[in-house]
Amino acid sequence: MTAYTAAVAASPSPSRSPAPAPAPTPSPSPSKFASPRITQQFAQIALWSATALTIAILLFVIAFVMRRGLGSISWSFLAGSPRKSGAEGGIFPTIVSTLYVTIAAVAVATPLGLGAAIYLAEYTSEGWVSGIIRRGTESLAGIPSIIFGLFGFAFFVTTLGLGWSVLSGGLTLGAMILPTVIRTAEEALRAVPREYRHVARSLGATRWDAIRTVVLPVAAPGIMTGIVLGIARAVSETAAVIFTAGVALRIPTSLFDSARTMSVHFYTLTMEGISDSQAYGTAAVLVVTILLMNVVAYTLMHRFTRNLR
Amino acid sequence: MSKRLPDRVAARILLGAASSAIAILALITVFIFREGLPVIIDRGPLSFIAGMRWAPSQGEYGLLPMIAGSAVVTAGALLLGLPLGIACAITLAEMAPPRARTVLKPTIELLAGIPSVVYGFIGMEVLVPFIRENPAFGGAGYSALAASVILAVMVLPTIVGISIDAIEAVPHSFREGSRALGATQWQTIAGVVLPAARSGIVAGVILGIGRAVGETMAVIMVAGNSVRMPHSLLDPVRTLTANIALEMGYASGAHAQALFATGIVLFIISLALNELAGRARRRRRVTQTVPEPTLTTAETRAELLGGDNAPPLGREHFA
Amino acid sequence: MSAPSADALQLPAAVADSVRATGLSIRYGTRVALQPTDLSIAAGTVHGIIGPAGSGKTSFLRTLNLMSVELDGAVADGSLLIGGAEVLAGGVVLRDPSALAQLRRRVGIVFATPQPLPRSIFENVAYGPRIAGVTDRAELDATVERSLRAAQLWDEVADRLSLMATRLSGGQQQRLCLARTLALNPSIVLLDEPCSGLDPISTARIEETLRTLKSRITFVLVTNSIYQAERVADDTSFFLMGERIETAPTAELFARASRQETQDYLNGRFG
Amino acid sequence: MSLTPHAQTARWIRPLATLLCVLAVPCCTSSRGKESERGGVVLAGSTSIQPFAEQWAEAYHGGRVTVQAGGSTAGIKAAHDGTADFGMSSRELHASEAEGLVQTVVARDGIAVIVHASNPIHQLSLAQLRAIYNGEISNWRALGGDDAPITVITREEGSGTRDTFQEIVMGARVEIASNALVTAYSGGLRKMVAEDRHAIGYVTFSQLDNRVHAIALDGILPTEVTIASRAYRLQRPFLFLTRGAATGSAAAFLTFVLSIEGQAIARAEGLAPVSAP
Repeated sequence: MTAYTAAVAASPSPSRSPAPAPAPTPSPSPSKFASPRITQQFAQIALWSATALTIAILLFVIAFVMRRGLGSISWSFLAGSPRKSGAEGGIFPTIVSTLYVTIAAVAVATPLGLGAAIYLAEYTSEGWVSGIIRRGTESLAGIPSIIFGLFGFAFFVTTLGLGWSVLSGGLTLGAMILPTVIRTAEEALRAVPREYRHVARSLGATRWDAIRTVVLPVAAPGIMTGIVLGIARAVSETAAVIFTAGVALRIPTSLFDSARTMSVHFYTLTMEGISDSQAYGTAAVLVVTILLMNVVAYTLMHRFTRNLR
Repeated sequence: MSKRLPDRVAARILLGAASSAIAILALITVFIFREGLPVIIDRGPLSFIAGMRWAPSQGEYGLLPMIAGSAVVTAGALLLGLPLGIACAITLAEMAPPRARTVLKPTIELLAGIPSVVYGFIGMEVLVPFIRENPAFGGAGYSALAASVILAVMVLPTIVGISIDAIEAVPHSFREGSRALGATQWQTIAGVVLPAARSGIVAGVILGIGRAVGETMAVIMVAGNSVRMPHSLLDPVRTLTANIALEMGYASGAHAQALFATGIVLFIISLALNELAGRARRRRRVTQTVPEPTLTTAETRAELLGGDNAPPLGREHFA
Repeated sequence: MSAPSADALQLPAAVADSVRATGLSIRYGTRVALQPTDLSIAAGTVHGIIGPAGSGKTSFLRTLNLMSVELDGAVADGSLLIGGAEVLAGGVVLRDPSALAQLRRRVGIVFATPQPLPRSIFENVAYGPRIAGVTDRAELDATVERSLRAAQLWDEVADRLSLMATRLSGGQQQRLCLARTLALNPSIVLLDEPCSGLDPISTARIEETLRTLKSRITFVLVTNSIYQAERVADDTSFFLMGERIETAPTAELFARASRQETQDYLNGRFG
Repeated sequence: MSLTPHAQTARWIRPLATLLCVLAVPCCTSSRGKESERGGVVLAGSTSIQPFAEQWAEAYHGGRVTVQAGGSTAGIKAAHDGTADFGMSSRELHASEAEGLVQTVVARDGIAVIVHASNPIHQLSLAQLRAIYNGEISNWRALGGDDAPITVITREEGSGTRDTFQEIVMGARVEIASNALVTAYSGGLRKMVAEDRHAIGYVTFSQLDNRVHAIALDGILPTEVTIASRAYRLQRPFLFLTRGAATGSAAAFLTFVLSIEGQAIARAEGLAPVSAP
């Protein structure tokens, strides 16, 4: 150990220290037991292995689901109706349900979130109003989804009497993804150079004209990123939907119909031990959907930053 | 002209939209408290929060085992996830070549997008049997340990993402200064970069805690859900979130109220964690942009960002 | 005193307008950018403003179309008449959004660095007219061509009007910005060090435009280059530390400035 | 064993649901009104019975039958105030609840105590079972099995299956040990037992399959016969409740349910039939 330490410490140092006198550099090193070079190498190895482990976990999660799930996926699985509580047949109704609930959520969260972001980024200076709004948005972002589920159940399902429905689920998820949309959209708007606004205003545009014609078009990909991330969150959510959209395993025909999303279906298949192969298949569809969403979001973000040069 | 919204009307509408988050927060508060507060008042807050027994059929609602459960599981998740997450953040922000970073960072963020039920499922299929069959662990497999491991994986992206941002926000001159004094890369990271990024990393960790405390489905699937104070990591535990989701199905009357009351406790914990994270983040903003005072009013902002391309500096400019 | 009305600004903008500032002061928060200043700029002239950084010249310029007040958070006091219409009267400033939009169409501005909008050349020039409500394609075409010709850019871009404006060279971009302003048929154009980073040819073209158009448009030119002021300005003002030191016909100012500070500046002692 | 899709999960529906549907969702209200006018039959209550009720409703050709869930308590209430033709309860009624109601047992649901397929233990006394669930017996060796700790699995508070188990096995005073694993799903519980060689749990009889085996309680295995004869004690009745005797279309539906055809449906779904009156 000591020999190795000495060898490693000694060999590269002559080439690296052209200083004429071996002036003892006051070392900011936190380590007192090993030479800085050893610590450096040790740290490097440790850090890289930790990173490798993290990546490995991710790959394992995806590979595990894919290897067992992709085999179950077929046209009849995607487009077919479930039989025997989902033990056989397809998952088409849950795909449609997911789509409906997500559309409802986005329809709620986009105008509100975009409006809020425009207000925060364009219409108000940092004062107490924006402070409160920003604090509220941050707080909302930190609330566990199960609380949204409880709230959605007490408010939309019970008090407003919407029942377990696409609408209740969509409104609840809309509230849940609102902070994501606000934050991403505000960041996108703030990233648009101030000069663009000034140019527009100097050419006779009102504040709203400038936002509509210059700021929003430039920020659009960034805003879309937020919406896509919101969609991804809505698709993968279980706790908030199960109490609000319900679990009916059929294609909803109206906003007031109960609906079972893919995530809830997957949860039910798993927890009721109905069918492992069906569960893996559903999980694979879910994970592929989320992967695609992330790729889309990333591509949009990339385009946005390129737009801004 | 008709399609153009008058500026002031636009401002009103936008303020309305901006208030929506506050309105939702208020609605959540009102409805959770309206449903849950009666049972807390009825049993007394202390016996509700510090009570050891949860037996709804006998009208006993003590939340302490669940609070302990949430705490143990979260602590376990941090113990496993924190070193991994921060190491990963340091590597990606400081050591990895830019090409690798542009690939790896979104890849890790992707982990956050995978549905929690999928994590729970993998926990049930892989982790629980592993713990049960492994002589080193034993027990039923459904345990605080299983939940901690799953949660550690789930909070990784939060910790990594925010820590990377915090580390990248440390001014480059800090590193150059340290390296110029002869420090190695690791000495620079440990002695200069990490301390400077500390509050940002702390914010990431707190948000990670928030995610762990709030996670429901993955935990319910692997934690075993026994209502008992955990004595070891191999004991089954029930978290606050699991308590709600598990019993919502059939609960009625006081039982349902007690579940909403569980929600109140969870809600308050989440808000508190969020507030802490917010403070840490704000502190970072102040410390890392030292030269600029915080931008609070329109005037000071204008003064700094100014109309003049070369901001008027006053007399000292001529001195 | 009542706020200036929108109606007062509804004049046809076919002829150059004068500028008349009386006791005009500008501050940002507690910091004073411009001491109370009187300055009249005659219609149909090029008025140069010179002075070192921090002299208040840009603040003054951006106040002429009230951008400093509306966008930079400046507070202005005194009065300001644009072509005889009050936009600032006894500290009461025009606030009505549509009146401000009208003002900006009458008083255009070109910024120090070229700021093309991220769209095509054509759309950059057509932006102002479109916002003003022009939808007729033929009219837009004519306006764009006329403006680009006036800014001496037409020959270089006529065959690629759909090119992204950001792909043009810096000098071309700045001329595009000038054309964009001209498309609104302004009576006054403010230029904030428009040639600071430009090549000599583009600078010459812009100066040429100023000379050609000054019969119809009043130009207020803030410049760091005393030579540019000497070349194109009819009258020149010297600003220093938030004060207007003196104003005189350009030739006279350069030949025999009445104030010591002006002489020092022109002789390159500071700034 | 196949429950209808709705059934597996409709347990989220809480007692409020019936009221909600009636009061809040306009279409619900109107359709319900029409049902009654047209002579349709409305059932409301226990989520445990709901899937079977839906099977009966599907097979019945004598008119439209609407099934709403909401829990046994809601079912009893619905029978009392007449919002439904039949209230459905999967538990015995308390004396105060029973007043003025005619109770008809339409089927019996056995609750099977299950262990891993390889577990050598095949029978237990009720007292032993109670001791296991109470935590007094915590190792299979005490029962003549492997030397391994018992993994006790139970359903969540509020579950009707748990209520029945508590009432019949544990009694009023003995509690289920707090270290028992808890799940909210009977299918999931069966899966947990199927995967853990040392686990014990209980599920509704219809959930039995060959990955686990049922324990004979006091020497009696749960079978259709022993449940129907009530020899197997761990069971619960599925009750249809009416205010007074059922009349008209409701009586016709009840007759169908109790008929050989109706009871055959119950048997096919894993319930024990009752003999026709």
